[in-house]
Amino acid sequence: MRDIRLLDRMFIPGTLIGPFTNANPGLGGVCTFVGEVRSDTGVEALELSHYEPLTLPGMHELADRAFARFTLMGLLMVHRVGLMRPGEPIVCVSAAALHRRDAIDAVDFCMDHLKSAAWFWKREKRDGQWHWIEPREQDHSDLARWQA
Amino acid sequence: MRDIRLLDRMFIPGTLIGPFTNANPGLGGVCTFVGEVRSDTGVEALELSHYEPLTLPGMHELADRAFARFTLMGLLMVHRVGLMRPGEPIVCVSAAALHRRDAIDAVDFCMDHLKSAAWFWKREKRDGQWHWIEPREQDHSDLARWQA
Amino acid sequence: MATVVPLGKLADLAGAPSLPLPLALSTGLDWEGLKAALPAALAEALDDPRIRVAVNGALLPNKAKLQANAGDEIALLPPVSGG
Amino acid sequence: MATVVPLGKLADLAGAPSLPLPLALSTGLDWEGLKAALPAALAEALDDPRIRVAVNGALLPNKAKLQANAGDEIALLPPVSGG
Repeated sequence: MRDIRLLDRMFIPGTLIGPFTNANPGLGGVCTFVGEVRSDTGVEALELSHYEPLTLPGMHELADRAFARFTLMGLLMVHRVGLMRPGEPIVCVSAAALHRRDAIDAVDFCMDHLKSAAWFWKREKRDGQWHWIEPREQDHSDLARWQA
Repeated sequence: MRDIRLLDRMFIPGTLIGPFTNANPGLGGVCTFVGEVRSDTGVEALELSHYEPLTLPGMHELADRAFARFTLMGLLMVHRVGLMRPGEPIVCVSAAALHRRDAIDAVDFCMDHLKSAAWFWKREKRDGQWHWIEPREQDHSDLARWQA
Repeated sequence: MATVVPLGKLADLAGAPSLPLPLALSTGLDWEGLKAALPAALAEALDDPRIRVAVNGALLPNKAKLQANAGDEIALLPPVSGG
Repeated sequence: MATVVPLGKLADLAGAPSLPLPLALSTGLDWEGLKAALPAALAEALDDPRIRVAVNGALLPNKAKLQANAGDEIALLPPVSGG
């Protein structure tokens, strides 16, 4: 069961994870990560832009790599684009597998790649002003973990 | 927000995770692992026994260690005991944090310890016969990852 | 009287989830005394170094130095097999 | 005509999410020609080696070897800043 989506409006992760779990009967474990817009001081809104011809195909390639690298039964990868408010979910990745190590590592792998190698650009609004977010060093070192 | 429980009857992880997420406002990410009884060939039922004076205190100590080791806002750790059927959830661990690495690693850490260092004994019924499950070598090597 | 609680597969060897152990209030019980008072199959299994013992919920660092008294609960804990 | 799509903060430098680029059907467009046709602030930013270029959704291995034609969509892709 493979479900890869870009969404341009608010979503509720629980409404995706229940059906995803049920769609993988016989699983041993499901790992799920949900990222939300943090309520950092002064942040009023966050905007994620993407480039359609690259972003969704890039997510599908990432899913292909996760299926090749881990023994998975299913993978759900949902990413918001557009304008978001603090507390809203940005990303939800869920992996179902017979064994927990595959499920947890697949989520970790997909999140590291979505954060630093997927075609998204992020800006945040503080005190009425928009600021582009630069890539973080931490994101690159997270990614390097998978290049062994 | 810290919620550690042993449950002796069927539970629905989604009913725990939603309130847990809401109880940690301002979070950046929530990672959740749910383990279920696998539908392996011939397995009719699984029984988890525990020793009350050690098991729940041991889970609280594990939570203390997770809070000491990772920067967490909240930790949910729920474990079934008693008789379970294939497809039923056995364990649900959810960690909320400002940053995804803490949330994912805390879940990984708690699961490795629950699988190989917590006071649970497991047996399964195949073809009408109960068999005790021995510890797996994999579980011990998983645990060794955290001893650096 | 003390109570012995054999966990996991040790409960099968004991034949029960809990064994009452007649024990006078005045005399304690040591490791050899405990084994002598248990069913043979269970007593034999207990020397496996992976088996831990707890008295009243406190794990013993060295089970061979067990000292139990009347009223105590002695738990026999085989290797865990996880969640 | 070709279309230039500047992403992320390059859209701010371009002043628009999409720039039409007059281009005769018969003549192609190379990297220097593209920069000459863009607003100066955007053109200057493009030499940053971290900026990638895609033509019709295909990433160029080497943007300096760009060859675009009328009808093409040229995307200018700064470093991503994640999900």
